[in-house]
Amino acid sequence: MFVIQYFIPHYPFNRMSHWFSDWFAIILACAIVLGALNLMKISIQKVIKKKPGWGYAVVIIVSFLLITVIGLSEGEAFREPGTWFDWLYVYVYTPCSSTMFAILGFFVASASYRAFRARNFEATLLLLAAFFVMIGRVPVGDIISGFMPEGVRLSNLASWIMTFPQTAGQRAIMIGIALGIVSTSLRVILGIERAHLAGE
Amino acid sequence: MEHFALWLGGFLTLGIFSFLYKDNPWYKLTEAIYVGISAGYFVVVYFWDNFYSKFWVGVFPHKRLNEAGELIAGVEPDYWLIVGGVLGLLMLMRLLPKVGWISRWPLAFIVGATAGLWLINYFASFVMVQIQNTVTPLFGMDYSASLYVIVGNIVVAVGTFTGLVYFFFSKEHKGAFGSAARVGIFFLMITFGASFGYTVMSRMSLLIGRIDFLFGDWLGMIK
Amino acid sequence: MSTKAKEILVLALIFAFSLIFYIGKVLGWEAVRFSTTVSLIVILLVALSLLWILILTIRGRLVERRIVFLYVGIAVALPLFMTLSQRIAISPEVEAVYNTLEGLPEGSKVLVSFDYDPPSAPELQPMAEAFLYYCFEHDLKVIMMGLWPQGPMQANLAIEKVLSDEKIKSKNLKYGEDYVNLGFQAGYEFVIQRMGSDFRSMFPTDYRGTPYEQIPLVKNVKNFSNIDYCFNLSSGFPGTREWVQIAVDRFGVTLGAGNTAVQAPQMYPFMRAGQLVGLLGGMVGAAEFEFLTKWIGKGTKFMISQSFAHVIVIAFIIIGNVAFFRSKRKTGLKR
Amino acid sequence: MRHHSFTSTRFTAGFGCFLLALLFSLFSLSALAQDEPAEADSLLVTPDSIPLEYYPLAPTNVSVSDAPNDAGGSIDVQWDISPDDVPDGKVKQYRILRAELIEGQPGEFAEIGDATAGATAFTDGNTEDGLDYIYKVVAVNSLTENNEVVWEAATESMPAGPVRSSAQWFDRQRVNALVGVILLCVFIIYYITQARAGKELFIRKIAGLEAVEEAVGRATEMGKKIFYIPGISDMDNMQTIASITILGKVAELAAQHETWLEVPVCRSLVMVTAKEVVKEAHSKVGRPDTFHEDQVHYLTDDQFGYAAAIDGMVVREKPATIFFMGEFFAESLILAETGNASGAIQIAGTAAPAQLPFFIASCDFTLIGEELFVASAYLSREPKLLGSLKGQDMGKAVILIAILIGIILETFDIWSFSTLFSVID
Repeated sequence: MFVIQYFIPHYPFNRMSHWFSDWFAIILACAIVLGALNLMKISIQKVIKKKPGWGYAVVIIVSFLLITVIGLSEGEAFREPGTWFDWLYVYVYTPCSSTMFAILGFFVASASYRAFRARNFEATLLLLAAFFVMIGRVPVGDIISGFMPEGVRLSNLASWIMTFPQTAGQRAIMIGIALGIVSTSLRVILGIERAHLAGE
Repeated sequence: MEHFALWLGGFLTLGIFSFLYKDNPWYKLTEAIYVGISAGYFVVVYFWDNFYSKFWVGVFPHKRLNEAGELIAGVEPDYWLIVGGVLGLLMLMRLLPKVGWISRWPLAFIVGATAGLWLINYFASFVMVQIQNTVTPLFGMDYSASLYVIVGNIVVAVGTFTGLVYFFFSKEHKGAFGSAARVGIFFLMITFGASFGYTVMSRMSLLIGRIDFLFGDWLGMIK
Repeated sequence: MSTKAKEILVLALIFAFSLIFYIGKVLGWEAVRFSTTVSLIVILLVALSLLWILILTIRGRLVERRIVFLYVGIAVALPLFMTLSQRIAISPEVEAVYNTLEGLPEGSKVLVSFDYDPPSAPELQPMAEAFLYYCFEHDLKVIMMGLWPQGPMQANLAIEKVLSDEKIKSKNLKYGEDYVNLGFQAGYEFVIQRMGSDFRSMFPTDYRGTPYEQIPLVKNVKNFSNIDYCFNLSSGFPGTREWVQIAVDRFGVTLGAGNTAVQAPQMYPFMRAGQLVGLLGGMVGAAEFEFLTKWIGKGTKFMISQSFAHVIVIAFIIIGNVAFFRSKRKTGLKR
Repeated sequence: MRHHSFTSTRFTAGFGCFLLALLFSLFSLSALAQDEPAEADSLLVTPDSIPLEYYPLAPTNVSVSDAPNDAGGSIDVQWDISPDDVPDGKVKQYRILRAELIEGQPGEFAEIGDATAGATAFTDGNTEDGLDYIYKVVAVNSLTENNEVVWEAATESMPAGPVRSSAQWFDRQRVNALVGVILLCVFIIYYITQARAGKELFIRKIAGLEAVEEAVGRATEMGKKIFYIPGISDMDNMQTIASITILGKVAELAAQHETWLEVPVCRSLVMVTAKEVVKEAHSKVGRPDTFHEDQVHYLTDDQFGYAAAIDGMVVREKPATIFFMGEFFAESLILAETGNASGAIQIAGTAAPAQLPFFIASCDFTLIGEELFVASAYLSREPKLLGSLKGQDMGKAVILIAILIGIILETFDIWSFSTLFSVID
């Protein structure tokens, strides 16, 4: 049905993806209750059985209940600046998620230090491409290669790698993935792949 | 309050950074706060955005009045949403062990619909358009392209071609086919390298932003 | 001293340091600034210590990853205090965005979708500011929206900053006529799809609650066909890819994008295919765009740190490879 | 000057005139007069008396038609630009007016939209199917100062229409996509039937999948846990669905070896599904007793909250093996790097191109892109699934041939092959 709607703009087919999005959103809202209960159950078990680290489980429970109660009691406008929910979002949630995100800066460095080695030809290519793009995309690159004529400096090289070989690789991956998805979808629709329906 | 908020931000930020040194109580505490808060955050957001705004308001629309206090027509309740509500309810049946199996229906619906939607969208946007754009005249529209572009076009064509060859599963990579697949791997590797380079850039930017918070917003050492 | 004691000492030092500077901030101390000479000395010291690590590695002693972490921290933090001038080269992708904008006549309607949240703000916020600055300066009408819940908040932050600029202030721009923020709508890519037939069905009111049909700027905007240019600031899903797939492929809008650097490489095929007209990639893209629009913000300011961090990462890749070749020689040439 | 005394009013008036003249000449200079008298004289024009020469010529050839390939409710309006629509010319904007045709008589025209100078088309997306409409396009010249309109001069075109909008039953521009999908389906279904008939199908070795068994075995030997991370997307994502399928196979292996498989998830729906799948796997190998509810548990929907929690779990529990299968975003490296530092064997698979380099850098084996989707066929060796793989490969072959032929045709300017694949309206 959802395949057909792409080709037929006429009612009711043009409404189908809208329905799906709405229904999915509603199902999600119900399902998260299951997830939250699961988290609570496991945390409470930890506390009751006094497993190692149960103190932290208490913190999880308290902070979960805190934000949930505040958020649900503040009504529809819970996101407005000035509400307690917003305060928690801005001063607790945001610093945590931003820092988790920023910690990647460190990991990216240690990963390249450890893993990017010219083991063989493929690895060397990977290394070189990363090298040129990294250095070519910041001002330092052009300072280093400033003696060369305009047009063959590192920044141009970086652009060239991005525009041509990089595009080719991306495209191959994209077409491959698309075919993989189409074929998996088809298997699901035809009922060949039915692991997700376990227990039938 | 403002002071407390900034210190709290600093405390949490450093708490997570301390994980880089090793796992420690400070990190564990921050982690627990983060997990609890974020889980609760999503419960609240889903409740208001999805359940309330979509379902409740959709089925029982607010009576919108105009300035004169008359009812504005046009906001009809959308009864189709009830189907979603029922599917959601079936999902919740999982809480009752006896009828838990019924939650498979909404799941099957989601998976099936997803498969259908993705099938066609991916085919159109990824396969069709990408082929359309690989198929270009190598020497430009009127044979006027510069050497730079010609070489580039050839590289793109060869790269896409060999890259796809690598993804053949039902044929052994031997002989000419094998060498094509190998060239394909080279292109994939360059792609990964390039996107790695870009990611380093991105991650560093985020880190800079965070350090800017520590020294700038919190401690006021940078203006 | 035991490790435990050392750790506690370091903690205490960090706390004292924070406290001193925080009190300093409250008392209104000046910002810390390194002069060019001091900056150069610091750079020299860092370079020397890196050389020392290289020598250690050649001698056969591998540094552990915490040292790498330490260097990254230094490379990012110290340059924030430095004053160095730098030259910024403009890449064709960024120029394409700028040229498209330049080609828009006065009064054109530009739709900007803010699809990111605070964690990605370091990269995308400078772009948003420079973009809005350009639009306001050249009398383009801006319609803002968000597919991420926090997007519209980021939009408001950017607007506030740009409107405080003297030049823009003097234009006396009015909310609702020159720019409008439609707010957030849940539903991921389906929002774009529905906007294709009717904006109003997705945004019955703007973020302030004003009904759509009462906003002069958008009351005649039915769908994408009334929009002259779309710009998308994206840090993930839903983002530029969804805009390309739906808004461009299905409804034929002209789309430009600002992306985090992670995402940017995936957008190049779309750009070569003409589905995307121009791309600002990461903080570097932001700095380039700031240079073009003459709105000098954080993108440019952070560029020194960015360059530094890259150099450090490359240095460690080189050190890693030295270690690798050294060990290879020892164990014989095996593949 | 011969007069000795000026009254102050006369002086002021005279000075005022002088200033006005000065301003006037300045304006003329700055506007480089000849081209646009309209701009130059603007100060003297009031809204009531707009000289005739300020009026632009009307746009011509206005045509209207039902917008194609849509669900109805919209009409395309097109016109040729006014001869005065030149850079810095007399046209600042076009306005589109519409009237309903009731019993052959046009009703009142109302403005329904505007377009910038130089535009030649507008889509009115607000029509009711089945009603007749008439359109006019108006060229507008105007002067604004400080965001306030000082004066406006507009000329209307001849009316065009009547026209009515309607919905189409088939989107002709998408025939090519339909043909493509059908072709692919035919291939896949053909090979599936072939496989069912017992035809032996070859599948090349995929290192990452070969290693699955060994990785599970290692965990058993070491007596440690296995972590399976099914990505951070929900069940409406094909990668998650593919991942759940692989989870089924891994869970079977783990159940056979009696090794504890732990699946922390970040989406409730995935939790529900994964629980079913793991349970099913346990009973499939005859060990339903070893299944434990808490093997699959939910953490948080938040991307980085999830990553932070898993990091903690990995460092504290030190699993022997970690699988990352599904769609990942930025957290991929946080997870993989921490896992690597803790010494686990890691097998990753994702179709998120941005994350692949990191998995390649930090994991022992990585399934690249499409390989993730063939994993279920590979691990199960079920003929039906293998058949669909073969069909998929045939699709790829067709694409390769199409690219080859297309490039040749285009390069030698024989035929514009690429238009075959156009899906942009």
